[in-house]
Amino acid sequence: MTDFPNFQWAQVGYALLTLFIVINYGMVMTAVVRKIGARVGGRYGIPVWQNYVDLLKNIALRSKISHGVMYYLGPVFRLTGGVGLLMFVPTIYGSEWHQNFSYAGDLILALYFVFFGTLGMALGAGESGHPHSAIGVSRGLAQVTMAELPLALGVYALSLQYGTLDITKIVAAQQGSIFNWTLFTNPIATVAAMIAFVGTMMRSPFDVAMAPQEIPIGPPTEYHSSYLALMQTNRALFPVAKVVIYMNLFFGGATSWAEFAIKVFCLYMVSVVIGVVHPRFRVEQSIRFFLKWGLPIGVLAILVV
Amino acid sequence: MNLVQISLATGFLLILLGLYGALTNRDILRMIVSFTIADTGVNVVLVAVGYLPGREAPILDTIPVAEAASRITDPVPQALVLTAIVIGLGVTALMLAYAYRLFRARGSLDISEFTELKW
Amino acid sequence: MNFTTRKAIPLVLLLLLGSVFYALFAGYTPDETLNRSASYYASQTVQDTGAQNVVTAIIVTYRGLDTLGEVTVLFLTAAIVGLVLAHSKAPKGRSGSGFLPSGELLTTGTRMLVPVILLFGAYVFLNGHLTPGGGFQGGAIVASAMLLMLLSDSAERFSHRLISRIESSAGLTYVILGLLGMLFAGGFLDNRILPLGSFGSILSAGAIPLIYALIGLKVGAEFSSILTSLEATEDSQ
Amino acid sequence: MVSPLLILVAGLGAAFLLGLLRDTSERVAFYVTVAALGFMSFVALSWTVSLALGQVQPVDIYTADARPPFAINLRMGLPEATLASVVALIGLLSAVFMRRDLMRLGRQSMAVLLVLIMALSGLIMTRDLFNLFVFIELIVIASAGLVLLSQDTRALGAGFKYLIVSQVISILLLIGVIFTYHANGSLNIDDIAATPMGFTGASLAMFLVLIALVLELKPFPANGWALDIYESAHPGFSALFSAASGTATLFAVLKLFEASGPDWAPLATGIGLVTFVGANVLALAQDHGRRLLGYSSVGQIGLVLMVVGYGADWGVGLYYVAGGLLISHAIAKAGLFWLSGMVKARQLTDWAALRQNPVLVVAFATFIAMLSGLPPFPAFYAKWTLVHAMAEYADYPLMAIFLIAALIEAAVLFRWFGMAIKREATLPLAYNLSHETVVLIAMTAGWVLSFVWGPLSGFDNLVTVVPFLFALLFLPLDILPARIKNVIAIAGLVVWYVTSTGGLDPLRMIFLTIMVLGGALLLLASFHAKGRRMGFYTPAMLMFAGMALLVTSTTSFQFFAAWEFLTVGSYFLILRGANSEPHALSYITFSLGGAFALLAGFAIAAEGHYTFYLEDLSEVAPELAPYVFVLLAAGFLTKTATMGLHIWLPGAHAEAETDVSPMVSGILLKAGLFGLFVLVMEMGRQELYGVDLTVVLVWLGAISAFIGAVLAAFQEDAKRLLAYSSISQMGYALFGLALMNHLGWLLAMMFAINHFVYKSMLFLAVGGVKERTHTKLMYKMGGLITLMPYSFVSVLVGIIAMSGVPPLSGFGGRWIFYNAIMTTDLRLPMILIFMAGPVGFLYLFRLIHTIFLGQPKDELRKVKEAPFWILLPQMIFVAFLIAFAALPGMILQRVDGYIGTLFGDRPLVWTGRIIDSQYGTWNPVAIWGVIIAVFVTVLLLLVWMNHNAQRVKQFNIVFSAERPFKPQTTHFAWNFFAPYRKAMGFLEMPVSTSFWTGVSNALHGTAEFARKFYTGNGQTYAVQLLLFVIAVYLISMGASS
Amino acid sequence: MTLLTFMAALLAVASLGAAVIALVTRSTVVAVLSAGLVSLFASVMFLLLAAPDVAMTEAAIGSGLTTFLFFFVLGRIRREGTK
Repeated sequence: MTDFPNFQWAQVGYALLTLFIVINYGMVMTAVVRKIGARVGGRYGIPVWQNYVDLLKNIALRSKISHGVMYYLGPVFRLTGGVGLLMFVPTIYGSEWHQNFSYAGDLILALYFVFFGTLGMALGAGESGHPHSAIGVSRGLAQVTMAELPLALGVYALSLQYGTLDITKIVAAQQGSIFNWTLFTNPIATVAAMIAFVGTMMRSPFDVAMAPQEIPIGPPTEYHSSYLALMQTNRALFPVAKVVIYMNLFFGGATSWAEFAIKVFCLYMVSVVIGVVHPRFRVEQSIRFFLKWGLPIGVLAILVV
Repeated sequence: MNLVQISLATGFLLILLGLYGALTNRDILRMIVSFTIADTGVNVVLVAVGYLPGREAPILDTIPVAEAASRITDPVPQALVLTAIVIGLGVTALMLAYAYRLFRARGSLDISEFTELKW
Repeated sequence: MNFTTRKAIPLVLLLLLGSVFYALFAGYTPDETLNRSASYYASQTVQDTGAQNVVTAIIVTYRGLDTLGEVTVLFLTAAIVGLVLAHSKAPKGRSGSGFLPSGELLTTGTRMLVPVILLFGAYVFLNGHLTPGGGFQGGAIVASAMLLMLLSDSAERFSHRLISRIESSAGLTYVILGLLGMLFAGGFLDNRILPLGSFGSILSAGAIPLIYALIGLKVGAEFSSILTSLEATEDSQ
Repeated sequence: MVSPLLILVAGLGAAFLLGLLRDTSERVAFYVTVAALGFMSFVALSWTVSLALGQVQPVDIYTADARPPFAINLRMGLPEATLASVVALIGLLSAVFMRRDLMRLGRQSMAVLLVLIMALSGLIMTRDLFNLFVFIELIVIASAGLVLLSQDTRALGAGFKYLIVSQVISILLLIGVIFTYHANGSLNIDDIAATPMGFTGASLAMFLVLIALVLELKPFPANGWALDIYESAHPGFSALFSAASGTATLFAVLKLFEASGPDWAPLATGIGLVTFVGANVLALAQDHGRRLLGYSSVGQIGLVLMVVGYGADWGVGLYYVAGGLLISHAIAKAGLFWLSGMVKARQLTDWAALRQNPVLVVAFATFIAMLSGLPPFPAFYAKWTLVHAMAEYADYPLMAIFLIAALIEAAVLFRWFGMAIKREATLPLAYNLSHETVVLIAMTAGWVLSFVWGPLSGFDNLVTVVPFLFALLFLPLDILPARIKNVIAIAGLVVWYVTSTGGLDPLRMIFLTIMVLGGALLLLASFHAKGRRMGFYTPAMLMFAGMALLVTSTTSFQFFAAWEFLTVGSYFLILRGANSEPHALSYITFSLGGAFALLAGFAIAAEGHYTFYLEDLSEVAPELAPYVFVLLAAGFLTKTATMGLHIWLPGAHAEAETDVSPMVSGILLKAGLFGLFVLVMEMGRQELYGVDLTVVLVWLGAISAFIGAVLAAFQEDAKRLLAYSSISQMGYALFGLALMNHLGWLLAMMFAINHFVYKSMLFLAVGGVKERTHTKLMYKMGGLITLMPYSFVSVLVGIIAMSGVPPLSGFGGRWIFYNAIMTTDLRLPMILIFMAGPVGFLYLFRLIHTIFLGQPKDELRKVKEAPFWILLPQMIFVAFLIAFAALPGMILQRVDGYIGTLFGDRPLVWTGRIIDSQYGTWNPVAIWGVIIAVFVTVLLLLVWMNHNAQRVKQFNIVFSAERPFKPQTTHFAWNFFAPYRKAMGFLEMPVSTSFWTGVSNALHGTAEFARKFYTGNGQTYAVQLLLFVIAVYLISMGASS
Repeated sequence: MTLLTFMAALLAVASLGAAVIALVTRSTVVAVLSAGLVSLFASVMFLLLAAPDVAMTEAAIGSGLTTFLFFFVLGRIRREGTK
C-alpha cells in the first residue's frame, strides 16, 4: 500500500470520528448562528437542535421521487465533495490522526476539490428540469468563479511566502506565536482570501444564488426527503470544512478541538456579521465587487510577497 | 544641323506627333492614321541612325567590292527598316479590319464607347 | 476627364518621352567607319552570296529568318483580316471603293495596265539582288494591279481562292528552300543551294532571286488578299 | 537529333500548307494543325529529354552559314527546350480544346494558331534582338487574330486595345533596338553582354528595349488591356495567352536581362514586385472568374520577373527557381483557363458546377495549389529558395512585401476554391470529353513536373514521401465505400506509427502518438459515415501525413513542407463542413500567413544555407536570433490560435464535420504546440529591445487562456463553445511552455495529452448530439441525458477532466501548474490564469447543463443515442482519462525524465505512484481511493434510504402565459451567464476581429477603388502605359544617379 | 549648309507640316492623305540617306498601299454608316 503511506485501518475510524464531530459541530453552529441572528433582530429564533429535527424529518419523509440518474446522484456528489474536502485537509495540527488523508495531495487538491460538489449539485438540480434551478445554478456559478479569484491569489501569495503547497507545513510555519499567523505576516493575502471567503459562504450580500426568501429557486427547492437530508448534512459540513482551510492557511490552524471550535466559529461569524449588515447584491454587482476589491488586493498580495 | 541630325529630329518629332494624335483622338480611324505617322517616324530614325555621312547606298554595282567597306553606308538598319515597314503595314491593316468590325458592332468609331470590359 | 486634361496629360507625357528621345538625339554621333557587322557585310557579301545589293543579301540570307517572319506577318494579317471580315458581310448592293466612280475609262485602262504592272513588279523582285528593290517592293507593285482591278470594279477579279493558292504555295516553297539550305548548304536559308553565278548578272547570287521572287509573289498575293478583304466581302468566302 | 529549327519550319510549313487545302475540308485542316503541333511538341520534348539526360549538348543553330552576329542564330539549351516543349504542348492541347471554334472559323484560324506557336518557340530560341522584335510582332498579330475565336462580342474591343498598346510598345522597342545596334555594332543578344556600352545614350537604348519587353509581360498597372483580353477571349486562347505567351515572353525578358548585366536587375525586381503585389490586391475585388485568372496571370508573371531580377547572379539556380515558377504557372493557368471553358457562367460562384465531376475538382485543387506555391509543386521549392536568398542578402522589406502579396494571392485563390466547393452553380457543367481530357493532361503534367522538380531541389522529393503518397492513394480509392477506405486509413496510420517510432525522444514520441495513433482512434468515428464520402480521406490523410512528417522532421525544409501539408489537408477537411466556407477561408489565410512567418523565420535563421537543421536553431547569430524567434513564434501561435491570431478558429472548428472537429481541434492544434516546443527547446530565452520574448509568450498564453474561456462562456453554439475552449486550453499550454522551466514544460505536455483526449471526446459527443438533433445551438437542446446517456457520460467525464476537478486527469495539470508557477518570478500573468480556471468551469457547466439537463424539447423527445461509431472512441477516451488520472506516471514519468535531461534538474520525485515536488504532493491513487470510498458510501447510504424513490417526469413551465416573439430568449439556456456578461462583457469586445476585419476591408476597399483605374478605354490604357514607362524611367534615373 | 542639308531641312519641314495637318484636320480623308504625304516625304528623305531600297518600299507600301487600305475601310464605313 505504497499509495497510502502508513495506512492503518484505525485511520478510517479517526476519519469517521472527525467527520462526526464536524457534522455535529456544523449543525449546532449554524443553528446557533441563526439564533443569534434572530435575537439581534428581536425575534426568538429556532432552537439549537432545530437542524437535527429537520434532518430527521427529511429522512423520514415517505414520498420519495427522482427525476433521473443525475438528479439522484446530485446530492451524492454534493456530500462527497464536502466529506472529501474534509478528508483531504488536516483538521488538528500535530495530531497525527486528524491529518485525515491529507497525504493524498496538497493545497491544490483542496482548492480544486471544492468544485466537485458544486458541479454535482448543479448537475443534479439541472436534471430536475426546473428552469429556476438552472437560473440559480448559473447565477451561483457566475458569482463563485469571481469570488474564488481573490482566494486563489491569496493562496498563491501564501504558498510563495511559505515556499510550499503542503497545508501541514503551512500550519507548522504559523506555530509559536499568534503573530506568526498569516493574518499578521501577510495581512494583504489574508484580506484577499477573506473577501473570497465572504463571497462563497452563500450569505448576504452574496446569496442571490440561493435567495431563499424571495424566490423559490435554487437547487434546494428541487430536493426533498433524504436527498435534502444529504444536502443538509453537507450544508453543515461543507462550510466548516471550508473554514478549516482558511483557518489552517491564515489563522494558525488548530492544535486541539477546542481551538478548532473557537476559530471556526469566529471565522464563520465574520461572514454572518457582514451578511447581517449588507443588503444583497445582484450577481453582476457581486462580480464587479470582486473585480473592484478582491482582484486588486489579491494582485497586491502576490506582488508584495 | 547636319543631315543625320535633321533626319533624326524629324523622326523623333514624327513619333511624338503620331503618338499625341493616337492618344488624344477619339476617332479610331484617326488613331490609326496617327500610328502610321509614328511608324514613319520610327523608320526615319532607324535609317538615320544607320547613315554614315557622305557615303553611298550599299549597292555594289558601281562601287568596287574592295572599296565597299569605305564607301557604302551601313546596310543593316536599311534591312531592318524594310522589315519594319512591312510589319507596320500588317498591323495597320489589322487595326483597320478591327476598326471596321467595331464600327459594325456599335455604329460608332469613338474609342471611349468600347469600355464595357473594365475593372 | 474633361477636354483639357484629356489632352494635357498625353501632352505632358509626350514631352517627357521627348526628353528621353532628346537624350538619345543629343548623345548620338554618327560612326566614322562601318561597325563590325556592317563592315563584314561590306566585305563578305559578294563572296558569300554573290549579290550586288547588300541590303538584299542581308534580307534574304543573313537575316532570312526575319524576312520569313515578315512574310508570315503579312500572311497572318491576310488571314486575320479575312477572319475579321468574314463574319460581317457588307450589305448587298453596290460594291467598289465607294468614292471613285468606276467608269468605262477606268475599266478599259485597267485591262491595259494590269499586265504591264505585273511585269514591272516581276522585274523589280527579280532584280532585287542587283538594284534597289526586291520582293516587297515588287510585291507591292503586283498588288497595285489588284488594286486597280478593284477600283475599276472589274468583273474579272482574281478569285480569292487563286490568291490564297499562290500565297500558300509561295510560302511553302520558301520554307522548303530554307530547309534545302540546311540540307545542302551551310544552314537554314543559305542561298548557296544554287550556284552563285557570275557577279552582277540576273541569274546570280544563288537562290536569292528565286527566294525574292517567291517573296514577291507571296507579298503581292497577301497585299491583294488584304485589299480584297477590306474592299468588299461578298466574294471573300 | 532533328534540328530545333524544324519546330519553326513545321509550324510555318503547316500554316502555309493549310492555305492549299479546300475551304470545306476543315477536318483535314484540323488534323494537319494537330499533327504539326504534335511534331513541334515532339521535337521540343525530345530535345528536353536528351539535354536533361546529358545525351546532347546545348547547340547554337546558325542560319545562312554565317556566324553571329552577322546572321541570325538560335539556341537550344535545356531552358529553351523545356519552355519550347511547354509552349508547344499547351498549343497542342489548346488546339484540341478549341476544336469546335477552330473548325467554325476555318483553316485560317488554325494557320494563325500555328504561327502563334511557331513565333513563341522562335521567341524562346532566337538570340537576335531584331528577330526578337519580329517574333513579338508575329505574336501580337496572331493573338489579335485568335481573340476573334471568342463568341463574346466584347472581345473585339479587347483585341483592338491590345493592338493600340502593342503599337506603342513596338515603337519603343524599335528605337531601343536601333540605338543598341548603334552602340554595339551588333544585333546579337550575347554581344550586348560582351560589348561595353559605347556611348551615353546606349544605356537609354537598353532601357527602352528592356521596358518594351517588360511591357509585353503586362506589368501592373500598365496592363488593363491584357485583363480585358483574359476576360473576353476564348478560354482556349486565354490559356495560350497566359501560359504560352507569358512563358515565352518572360524567357525573352530573361535573356535580355541576363545580357544587359546586373545593373539592370533591380528594374526587373522592382517592376516584378509591384506587379505581383498590385495584381494580387486588385484580384481581391474580382468576382469574374476569367478576369480573376487574368489578374492572377499578371501577378504570377510579375513574380517570375521579380525572380529574374533578384536572382540575376544565381546562375543555374535562377533557371531552377524561375523555371519552376514559370512552368507551374503555365500548367496551372492553362488548366484553369481550360476549366473555365467548361464552366458556363462567369461568376466565381458558378465554378461550383465543377462539383458534378469530382475529377475536375481534384484538377482545380491541383492548379490552385500549384499557383499558391504549396508542396509538392515546384513553386513551393521556388518560394523556399527565393525567401532564403532574400534572407541571405538581408532584404527583409522585400521579403515581407513578397510574402504578404503571396498570402493575398493564396487568399484570392482559396476564396475562389471555397466558392466552387460550397456554393451552388447557376448553370450546369458544359461537359465535353476532350475538354476534360485536356484538363486532366494538364493536371498530370503538374504532378509529373513536381516529380521531376523535387529531386533537383537538393531537398527531399516531396512527391515520393510515403505518407503523402498514402494520402494520394485515396484519390483513386475514392470510388470505394467509405468504410473500406476507413479501414485502410486506420491501418495505414497504425503501420506508420509502428514503423516510425524508433529513435524518437519521448517528447516527439508523445506528439507522434497523439497525432498518428490519436488520428487512427478518431477515425473510428468515421465508420459512422455512409456511402462513399468522396473527398474526405485524401485531405484527412494529407493532414496526418503532414503531422507524421512534422514530428520526425530534422531540417527546416522538412518541417516547413510537413507544415504546409497539414495546413492544406486540414483546410480541405474544414471546408467540408456545411457552412464552413468563410471559416475555411479565414483558416487557410491565417494558416498560410503563419506558415509564411515560419518560412521567413527559418530563412533568416539559415543565413544563406538552404538546408538547415532544426537543432541549429540554437546557434543562430545572436543579432538575428530574436527576430527568428518572433517570426517562428508568430507562425506557431497562429496555429495554436493565440488571442489576436485566433479569429479563424471558432468558425473553422465549429463548422467542421462531426469527426473532423476533433481532428482539427484535438490533434491539429498540437502541431503548433509541437512547433513551439521545438522553438523554445532550441532557442531558449531571447531578448528583443530588452524584452524577454518568453515573457511575452507567457502573457499571450495567459490572455488566451482567460479571454478564450470568457468568450467560450458566452457562446450559444456548442461547438463554438468548445472551439473557444481550445483557444483557452492552448493558452494554458503556451503559458506552461513559456515559463521555461521543467514543470512548465511538463505542464504543457500534460495539456497536450489532456486536451487531445477531452477535446476530442467532447467534440465527438457534441457532434453526436448534433447528428441527432441537427442543431448546435444549446438552447435548442436540453434534457437529453436520458436519451443519450453515453454521450452524457463522456461529456461529464470530459468536463470534470477539463475543469481540473479531482480526481480526473485535469487536476494533474493544475497541480503541475501550481508547482510550475511557484518557481517563476512572473506573477502578474498568473492572475489571468487564475481567472481563467473558474471561467472555464462556467462554460463547461453550461455545455453539459444546457444540452443534457433541463427539459427536453418537444421536437427532440424521440432522438436516439449517438451512433455507435461516434460513441466508441469516446468510451475509449473515457477509459483512458480515468487510467491516466490514476496512473499519470505511465506517460509523464518518461517525459519528465527527458525534460530533466534538458534542464538538468529533477523537480519531481516519483515514489511508486506518488509524485512529490519541492512544494507538495500528488497522490493520484489515494485521491481516487478516498473519493471512490466516500462516494460509494454516500451513494449506498442514499440508496438505502431512498431505495423506493419514484421516477417522475418533468413538467414544462418554460413559458408562462404567452409565446414571446423570440421564444429562445426566454429560455434559461439562452445567454446562460447573463449577469456575467453584464459584468465582464467588455472582454467580449471583438478587438482582434475588428482589427482583422479592418485589414481585410482596407485591402478590399483598396482593390475596389484601385481597379477603377482600368477604365476600359484603350486610349487611357495607352496613356497609362506611357505613364508607366516614364515613371520607371524617372525612378531608375533617380536610383542610378 | 550644303544642298543635301537644305533639302533635308525642307523635307523635314514638309513632313512635319503634313503630320500636323493630319492631326489637326477635321476631315479623316485629309488626315489619311496627309499621312500618306508624310510617308512620301520620308521616302525622299531615305533617298538622301542613301537608302534607295527603303525609299522604294516606303513609297510603295507606306504612302501607297496604306492609303488605299484606309480609303477602302473609310468607304465601307461611309456606305454603311449613312444607311
